[in-house]
Amino acid sequence: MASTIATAAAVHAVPRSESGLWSWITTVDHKRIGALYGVTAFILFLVGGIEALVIRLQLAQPGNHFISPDVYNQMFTMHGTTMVFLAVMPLSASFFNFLVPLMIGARDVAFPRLNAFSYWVFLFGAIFLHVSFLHGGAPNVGWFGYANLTAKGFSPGSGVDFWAIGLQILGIASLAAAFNFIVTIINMRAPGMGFMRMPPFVWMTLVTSFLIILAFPVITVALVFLLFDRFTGTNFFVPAAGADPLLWQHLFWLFGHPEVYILILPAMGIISEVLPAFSRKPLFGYPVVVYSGIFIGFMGWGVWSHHMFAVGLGPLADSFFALTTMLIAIPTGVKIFNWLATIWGGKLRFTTAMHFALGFIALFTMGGLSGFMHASPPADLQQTDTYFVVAHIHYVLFGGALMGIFAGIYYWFPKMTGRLMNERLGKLHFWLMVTAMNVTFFPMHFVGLLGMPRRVYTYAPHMGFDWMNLTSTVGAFGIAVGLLVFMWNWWTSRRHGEPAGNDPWGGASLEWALPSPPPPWNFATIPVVRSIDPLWHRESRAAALAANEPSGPIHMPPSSHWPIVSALGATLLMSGMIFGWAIGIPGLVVTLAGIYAWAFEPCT
Amino acid sequence: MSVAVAVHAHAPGAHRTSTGLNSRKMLFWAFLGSECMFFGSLIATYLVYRGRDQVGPHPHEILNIPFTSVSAFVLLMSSLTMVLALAAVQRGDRRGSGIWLAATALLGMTFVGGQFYEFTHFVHEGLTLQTNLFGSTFYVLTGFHGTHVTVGVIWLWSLFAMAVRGKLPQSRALDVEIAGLYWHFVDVVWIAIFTLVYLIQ
Amino acid sequence: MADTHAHEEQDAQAPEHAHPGAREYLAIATILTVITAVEVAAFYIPAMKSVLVPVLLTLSALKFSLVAMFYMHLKFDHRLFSWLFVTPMIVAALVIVALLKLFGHW
Amino acid sequence: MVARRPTRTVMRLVAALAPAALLAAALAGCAPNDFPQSTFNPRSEFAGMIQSLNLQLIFWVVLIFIVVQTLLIVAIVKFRARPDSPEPKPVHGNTALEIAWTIAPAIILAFVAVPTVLTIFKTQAKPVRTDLVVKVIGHQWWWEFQYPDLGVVTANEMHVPVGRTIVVDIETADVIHSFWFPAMGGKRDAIPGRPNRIWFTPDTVGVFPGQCAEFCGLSHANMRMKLMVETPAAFAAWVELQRRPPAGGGAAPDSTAAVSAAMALAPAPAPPAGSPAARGREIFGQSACIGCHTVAGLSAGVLGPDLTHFASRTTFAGSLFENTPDNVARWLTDPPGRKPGALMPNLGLTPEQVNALVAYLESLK
Repeated sequence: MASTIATAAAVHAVPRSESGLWSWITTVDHKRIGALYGVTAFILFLVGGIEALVIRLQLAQPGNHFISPDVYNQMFTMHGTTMVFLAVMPLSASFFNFLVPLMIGARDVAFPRLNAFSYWVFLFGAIFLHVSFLHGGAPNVGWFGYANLTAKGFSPGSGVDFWAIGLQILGIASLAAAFNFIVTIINMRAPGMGFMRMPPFVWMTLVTSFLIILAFPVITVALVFLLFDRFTGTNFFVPAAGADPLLWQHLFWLFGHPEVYILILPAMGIISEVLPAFSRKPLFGYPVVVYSGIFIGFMGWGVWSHHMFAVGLGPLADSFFALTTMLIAIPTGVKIFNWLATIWGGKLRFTTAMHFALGFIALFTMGGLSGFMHASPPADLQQTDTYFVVAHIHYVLFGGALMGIFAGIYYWFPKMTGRLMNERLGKLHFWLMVTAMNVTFFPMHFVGLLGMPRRVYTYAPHMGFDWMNLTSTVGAFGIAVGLLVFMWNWWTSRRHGEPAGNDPWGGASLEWALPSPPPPWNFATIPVVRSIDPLWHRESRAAALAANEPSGPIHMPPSSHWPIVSALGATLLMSGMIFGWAIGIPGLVVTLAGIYAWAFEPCT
Repeated sequence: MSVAVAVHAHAPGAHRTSTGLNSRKMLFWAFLGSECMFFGSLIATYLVYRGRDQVGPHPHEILNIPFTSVSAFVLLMSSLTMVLALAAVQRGDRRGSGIWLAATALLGMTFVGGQFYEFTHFVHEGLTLQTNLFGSTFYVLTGFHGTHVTVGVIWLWSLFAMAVRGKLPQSRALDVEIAGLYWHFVDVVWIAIFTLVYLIQ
Repeated sequence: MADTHAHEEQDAQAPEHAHPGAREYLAIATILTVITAVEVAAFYIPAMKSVLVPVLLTLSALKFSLVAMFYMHLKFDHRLFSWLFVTPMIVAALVIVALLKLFGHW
Repeated sequence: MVARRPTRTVMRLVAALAPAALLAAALAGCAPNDFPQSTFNPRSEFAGMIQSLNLQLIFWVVLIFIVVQTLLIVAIVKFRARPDSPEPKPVHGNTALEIAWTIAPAIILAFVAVPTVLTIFKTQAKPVRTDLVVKVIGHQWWWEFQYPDLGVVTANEMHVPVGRTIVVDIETADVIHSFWFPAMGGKRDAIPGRPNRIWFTPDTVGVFPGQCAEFCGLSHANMRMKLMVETPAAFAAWVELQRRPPAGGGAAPDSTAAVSAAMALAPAPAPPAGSPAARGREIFGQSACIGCHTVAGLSAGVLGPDLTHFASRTTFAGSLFENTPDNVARWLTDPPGRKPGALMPNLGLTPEQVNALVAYLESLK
């Protein structure tokens, strides 16, 4: 214990450059980058949430005139784009960053500067996308941007350009991060940590990263076609030239369906950590949970056309994609049963994190079941593009991904900050949010089945769904109240929360052996891992705790400002497509200078 | 009890790794996997749109097989010079490294020059990016490949500059190996394009 | 214990199995050239018309694998690298085939 | 204390489920008048097949839901930490159990997959017979209906005879739309360069609303339509009326001629000279109207809806407004103001011109 305190003292004794704005700009520390990702993504999550509130206000009653149809279309486009690319993905990335090196017993990720680069590109891409609001209007063609509505003739403004270029920029960030985590996980594990001793969250990070590096090139190509069509007048999606606008849909969903798993798998990984910790029982059927995750990731490549049953692919293709989609229900069901078996026979402690993890099971199951309903093409023909699907994705992404993320925040907040969050406020947050979430999204199932299409800025009265829409709107504000409680809790606990100590929950994985917050070098000595839950076994616990005893000099990568310079350059370069040479050429110069300096900068 | 934190500069990738494999090389292989999906999508688009043109010129009217066969051969040979360059660097043969790196870069430039000639010729024949689906898909697919070759040529010349200044010792052979992986990948992509676009019409 | 780890820094020399030398590289180059010549010849021989597509696909796959295995050292390197490269390639190939089928190309 | 809360969660879930089940039951059997666009109101055999499949799916989904949530609730209640509860056994897995819950979903899947595939092939088979072909063309943001075998063209309101098999050919004039009358069955997209087809046999006389289901731009929400399922006699009368020159008079064209444009109709007779309608016809003929709209015998525009029998429709502008003189007048004063993004510009008509045009349009029975 004495050594822990000494180490903590060393943290405070670090040189001046380790604090202040410049240290954050040049940081390559995965924990700080994780924090940057988390805070940025949460702010963008709030932006997306405000967009959702605007949408719900407009739909509160039929024939409403709260906002114009064009603003409405911008709102739902930006809400979808923001929540997928700027909120849930980077929130997951925040956990990848903070946790993966700690969980696998590494001092940092494999490529610390590339990691910083990912974050800065993400930040600049997000800013770029939002500049569109000031520059002739945000994108308004939906987050899926179906051709040929995106053609210059039907969408003459620059919103679609911002959308396409913004997604390209964000794609760079996601790809760079994914390469980094693949190598980190494969190559930076502590001695003894075989693949089947990796924490399930690390496994899900690995699967997610593979999905990213395989899925993003496809959307990159599709967006390249779109940009060529819009900027140079090519024919990729021009029906008059013989092109088929369905190609866009195929390429988009080839990316889009794996993307769904990119959003949900990290949350599945998080609750696979939280449930065992508060059940005092190891994860039931760990190998099966891992294999199911891999299988889901792989099968994600064979189901994309189930987003397109209404386009008329023919009975053979419909049957094929229906069967592959139903097949995915098996590993998903297996995971749910394994989680249930994990808590079964345990000694359950209902902390806030556990509340959210259990909430995940309850709500995600509902999302999975509605998904199962539209896996059947004939049924889907009545459900697709209605509010039923809106309900489905929100049970999966809100009830699944976000509940998992909140479970993770409450679970690892003490590790990140050294203080516990307030449990009373946490549970208030949980109950407010779960109740409001159901009030908001449950009626949408019925609104959809009663025939309300999605993406409509208004609807006729006397269709029978007025009061349900109003209910949803009320619920949305309930969610907002829940989030305010969370933010208050986060803000006050950060300063005044109870000190957490190394291991407030009795967790099983390596990060709980470290002080909270961990020192910049994480492990004074790289531990040897002897089991899948090292802190739960007497002899491997000793080995894990030995990580805090220094045993020699520690090499840490130096800070660098070249990642942010290169990221800025790349963003300016791509912005040049909209703002012209005056921005593009300096962007190119800065990019090249940044990469050159980066390549020849002495570092690790 | 004191924890010595050294900010240390040493050779990239020199860390011990759990697999014993070099991290940069692993990242690069993952990158090439990702590139497979990139070119796969481009090729899929070209093939899906084949034969749907409303107006000419059509592929069989314009593609010059003898000319492109020579280009393909040039690129294949550049793969040979690339492995020889790597072998030279690994031997510590400074002169050989320079020669073979330069040869590879020159062959690459020959290929890009050939592509430039081909494109200009096609434009004269009336095939532009905007003419028809063939024009759009052909130029974007082969253009992206050509861009990759160009990036490779720049990369090779940088390595060449390092080699002639004696800054490419055996210990940095990995730098050349990774450049080589990239170069060979660009070559195998052309093998696919040459067959699917030029020979199978 | 980092120092005592079995795997030493191995990026510099890559001393795994016997790497092929210049002779083998030349031999591969010759094979690649011959295959390319056969491909182009097949393109011009009218009698080959009916089997042209499968022949060309097989030959180019052969060329592809030769370059990947020998020039890119996949044959001699760690299996993991092959996995990292071949899995995406298979996915990409399946995607191409599926899209061609979905767009009614056969 | 803390441990009890999850119990309440469970109760809340159960409480939420009960009304949901009731609501579902109510919807399934429900009064279509309250929910005119409901998907639980099948009025064709196509919709009926989907309905029966959907009910099977709902059965399984509700069953699985109850099983999973019950297990969750029981675990939460039963295994909450008590001061005296023992340390749990570190169970790492159980192969038999895991195999069991891999196979169980697989079996349920088989129960669903078989009817799914059967229904796919049944609903997408060639129509058993073709009584009437309707060509639907989606426009930003209204629907055009052509009856190629009858020489009839109309907009936003589709008339079909009950008990007859209707084959619908779906096309688009601009971007992707989706044709959807929930009462008739599933939707089908209208995709440029890719004609689509569905068919259904309506079994009930009535008026059923539908609307575009694929996001198609600014006024996607305003792209509505109506399906008038009529007795064969009423349908024949409607066809007769549509084929006549508007407002009576003139001979019907040869009914065997397959014509797609209303230009084949006999020209509309002019209204009595000096009447407001005649003045309206004059304005119509001299203004930009003729550039986009067809009125048989007067103009041949194809960008906007065919107006030859405008007055015979109950609604207009993407089925957004009741066809009343007031509404038409308001529309003519400022179309984009009434329906965002409407391609019909504000022609800057004087109130006098508007009234004359309304009189003319309302005479086009």
